[in-house]
Amino acid sequence: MRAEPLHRALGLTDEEAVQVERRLGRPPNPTELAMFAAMWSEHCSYKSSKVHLATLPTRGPGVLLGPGEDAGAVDLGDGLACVFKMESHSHPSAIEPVQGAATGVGGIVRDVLSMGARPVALLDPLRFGPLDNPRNRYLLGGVVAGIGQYGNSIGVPTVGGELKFASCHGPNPTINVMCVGLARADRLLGSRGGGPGDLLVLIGAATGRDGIGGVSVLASRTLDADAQGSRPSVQVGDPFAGKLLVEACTELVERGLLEGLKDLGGAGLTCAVSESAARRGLGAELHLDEVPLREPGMEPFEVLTSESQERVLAVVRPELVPRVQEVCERWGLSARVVGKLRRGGTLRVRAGGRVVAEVPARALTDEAPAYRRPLERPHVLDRIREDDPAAAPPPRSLEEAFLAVLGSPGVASARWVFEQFDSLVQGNTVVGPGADAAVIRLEGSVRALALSTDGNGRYGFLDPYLGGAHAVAEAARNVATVGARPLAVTNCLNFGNPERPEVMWAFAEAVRGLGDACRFLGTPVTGGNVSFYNESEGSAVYPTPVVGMVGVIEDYRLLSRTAFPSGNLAIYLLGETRPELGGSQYAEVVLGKVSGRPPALDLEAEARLHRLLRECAAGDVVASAHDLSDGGLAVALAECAVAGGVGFTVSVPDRGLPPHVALFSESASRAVVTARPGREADLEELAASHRVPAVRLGITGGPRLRFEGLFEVPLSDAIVVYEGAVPALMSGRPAAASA
Amino acid sequence: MRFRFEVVVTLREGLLDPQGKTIREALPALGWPNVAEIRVGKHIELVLEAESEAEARAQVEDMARRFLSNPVIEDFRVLAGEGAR
Amino acid sequence: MRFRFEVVVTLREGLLDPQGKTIREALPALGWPNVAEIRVGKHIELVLEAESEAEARAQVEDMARRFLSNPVIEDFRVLAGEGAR
Amino acid sequence: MTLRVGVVVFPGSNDDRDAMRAVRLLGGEAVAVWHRDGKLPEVDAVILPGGFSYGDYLRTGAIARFAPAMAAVRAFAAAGGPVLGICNGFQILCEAGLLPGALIRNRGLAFVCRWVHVRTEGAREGWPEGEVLPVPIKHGEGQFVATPEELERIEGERLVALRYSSSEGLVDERYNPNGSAHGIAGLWNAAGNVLGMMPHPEHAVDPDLGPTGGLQVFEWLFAAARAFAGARPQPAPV
Ligand SMILES: Nc1ncnc2c1ncn2[C@@H]1O[C@H](COP(=O)(O)OP(=O)(O)O)[C@@H](O)[C@H]1O
Ligand SMILES: [Mg+2]
Repeated sequence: MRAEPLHRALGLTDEEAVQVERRLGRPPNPTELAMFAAMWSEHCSYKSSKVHLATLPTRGPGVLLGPGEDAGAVDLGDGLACVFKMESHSHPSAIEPVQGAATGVGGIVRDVLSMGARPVALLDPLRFGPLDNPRNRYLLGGVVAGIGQYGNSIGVPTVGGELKFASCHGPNPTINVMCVGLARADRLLGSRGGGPGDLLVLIGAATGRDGIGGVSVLASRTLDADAQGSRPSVQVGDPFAGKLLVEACTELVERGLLEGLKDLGGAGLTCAVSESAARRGLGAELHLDEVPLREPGMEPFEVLTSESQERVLAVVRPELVPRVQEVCERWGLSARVVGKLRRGGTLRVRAGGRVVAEVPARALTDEAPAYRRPLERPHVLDRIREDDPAAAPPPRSLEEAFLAVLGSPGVASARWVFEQFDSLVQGNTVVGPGADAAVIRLEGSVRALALSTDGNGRYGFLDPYLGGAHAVAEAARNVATVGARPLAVTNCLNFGNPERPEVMWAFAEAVRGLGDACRFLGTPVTGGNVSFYNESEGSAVYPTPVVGMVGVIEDYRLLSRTAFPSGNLAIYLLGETRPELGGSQYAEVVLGKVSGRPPALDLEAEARLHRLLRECAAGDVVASAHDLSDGGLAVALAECAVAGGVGFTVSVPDRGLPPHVALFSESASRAVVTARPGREADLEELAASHRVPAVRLGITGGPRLRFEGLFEVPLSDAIVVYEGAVPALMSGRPAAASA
Repeated sequence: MRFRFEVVVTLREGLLDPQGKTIREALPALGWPNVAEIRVGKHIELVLEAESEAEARAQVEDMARRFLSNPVIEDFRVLAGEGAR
Repeated sequence: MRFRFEVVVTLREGLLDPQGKTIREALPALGWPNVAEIRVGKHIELVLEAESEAEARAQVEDMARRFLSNPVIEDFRVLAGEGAR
Repeated sequence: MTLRVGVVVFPGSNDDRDAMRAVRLLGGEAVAVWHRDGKLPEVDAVILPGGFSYGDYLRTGAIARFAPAMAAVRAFAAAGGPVLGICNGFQILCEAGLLPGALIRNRGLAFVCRWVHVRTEGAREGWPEGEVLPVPIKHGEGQFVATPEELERIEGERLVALRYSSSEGLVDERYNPNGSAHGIAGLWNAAGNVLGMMPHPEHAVDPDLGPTGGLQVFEWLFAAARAFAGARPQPAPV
């Protein structure tokens, strides 16, 4: 048998190899081929997704930096910018959960850092297979430990995220992480600053053989049994070095010593140098002999594509280099001049006194291939979508159904996870994990950021367009519920193999849904990440778009919280309930099916609800507010009660719906609120003026959750079920709910 | 009979050892400038019941491979059981 | 010359070892019910420059006592340097 | 007189800014002290802040305690200056031998970030006994351990400053979040001018952000700082 041609071994197709040669006007040498392979991998080039992502709304009055930079940025007023981005670290986490998750945190933090921002918050949407499987417990435990190890050590609070479960995530855990930072708007470091003659300074850790070929092998080929073979390319994170980078980079930015900064992530130096050059319309000279190495005898291609963590590349005016080095030395970091920007567009790499690669920088970046891959709607979907869970007979016992839904791990409290994260460091956490949105105050002001991440894989599976749109709507609703105005969106799109037309169809639909919702709600997309090839052993993840929303609240002292604060408050349901159990938590937990159509989404109604919730908070009309999502009204009421330690008595409005449908329907655009004493009429009036239906359900108080005429549960039992579910599963014992 | 074993778990060659690196870089300031390399691993001491030393060792090897070490990033070695006690 | 040493740092007898305890409690369910004791410590490998093995060992002992272990809770032992390399 | 409180910044300190903010909120002046400085500026009290100095590598506080600034803190404490070690600061004080015992991995092995209650003990100026303070903890290595003899001495000399408790002040294993011996959350040194604690008082001083159990700790620090400043020979007038 003849050996596989080098380009194929590196992950390039034959056609791509031809393209490389055409760009160069000659055959590439192996080093150059490795650079192209790394840069043209799906992970770095977005070659399958680009044409779709181009349809997303990315402009808006507040957008300072859109997609294309390491992270996007929006204007917060008062000279402040919010920098934020979400990314996936699913593949590395499946191989080594602790290090995979840890390095994921490190990477996203450096992205935010690279824009000149100080990271102020992390959120971590997580998706695993069911916890009755020990391997899934091992993965969840490891991922949480890894996020904690890194996030806690670097002093950035982890304030939110998601914890969801589905069988498809067993072999393909989906690990996303979002970082939010703050910068002075006039100090944002795009990739526009600097020019020819400016020096490239490599700051941070030495370069080892970490993740060599990791980009193309680990991230761009379907994960499978032979992932065992790729084990040595696991990267180990060094949170301490990461922390030093945070401090050194923020100091360099504050002192105005940098023209630009880039994280070294996928494709390592090759990516950082070629993008730094190409985005400025320049070329560069790179001297590999100047790169501090951790291991002897590294080949040029290894140095060029190594993904060693805790490194950044700064663009510095020559006369400022000594001052940059002085700051780095203070923080115990190496800072070495490794190259220079130059006119002409060529990236020339030298090692051992000779030129080892010479390629147009743009050929690696902007001129990477873009594919319009075939799309095909999977026909099995039709049958699954026809199977409407609302048509199934009601449950034998509403009470049992309620406890089963409340205690299902995707609904139950994620406390087991988020108590392992420092959510308080930096001293600005007004609302931490466990709420609809986290609230981080802007130091020295009463304004605050509101942050939420959301996605619903079941909806994405049943209708990827709605999956995308709902992710945006729910994230915006969470932010509006605390009283904030949604500003802008980042996202992570988790999908299977894009070479399969069904996967690509779902992707295109999800992006369309995401874009439509963002356009309508006025929240542009400033960045994000695409994670393909989340499939193995023949099964792909649900099409799962996850949205990270940033909002602003004008006075955090007026924010709304989930918890019922006391008894004797009137409880209202805002929004309209329809018989929508398609893709619901109830259908999955009680009926054991993921079927039907996801709830409809009327973006007009959604936007009206958001405005209402905001005015309720600002006018101090409500004493609590919580939006409805997984598990519908029943779960939302229970969460308010558990959070406040205060029971309730409600009568569920029938409106022609069977009780179980009224309780568990997941109709969108709804929230439960309690009125401040004496403000009931104001609330009703306000709701009417926003044309949001408001129904008075009952009253808070007492030690029980009472659904009049249906069933009641002691609050203490609800607490045990809600708080105890995940810990019980993680300990390998059966959950209390099923007892 | 009871047998005692020691298992040493170390990070695989080539992988970054952040602890070792940080300690080595700190040592000169602490008065030990002459340490060239330092790597930090785990040391696990076990006492177990078994019929024979061979059986005990086989079990420890198995445990070390499947549970005490993480083969993705770590190597291990089982050290001479110091015998029953 | 370069000398290699290994330092083993263990929690002092009488102190509860939270890691060891957790591992031992997990073992029966994993199929190893016969482990009576398990303690987790650190294994530190050093390579250092010195004039002689004796000098190197004295330094390692000093480092182990004053820095690599905490005498309040830990014991240490310095293992045979496997010689220069 | 505005009291000046030095906050030592180690590589890896995280809650240094938070401690400085708390000092300012309570009317003090906060001064950052760099770990490489062998001399403290003119200060009336010192805080060793929380975080992960040197990544907690080897052992928590093991590397930080060799910092030049720690020699200065040791001298400051020996002269009677008040020193507060929070979380990693507590760990460093134990490593440095300024407080007895040590802090090891939590009983449950996992990092814990949670609001807890602690009860005050060892009454002294600015520190009433029996107060119950709501404060957050956030640590992976906060299990206080000491030899039985050492524990006996700690109890005998009444060196316990804080124990984990219920919101009513009941000390019981149920409320012990990390397995600390005798439920110990904070300790005095024998002279009573050095206080180390795992909870984070600096995150419990601002009513906008939650309960304010940390105020009590800063009241002690400020009272002790005032007394120390008063007793210190004043610079001669020029
Ligand atoms: N992995 C996680 N890390 C941190 N916080 C989490 C995580 N998973 C869930 N949470 C928190 O638990 C709360 C409930 O999550 P979720 O049910 O998804 O909220 P919602 O329905 O409002 O979107 C949120 O505050 C969320 O931030
Ligand atoms: Mg919500």
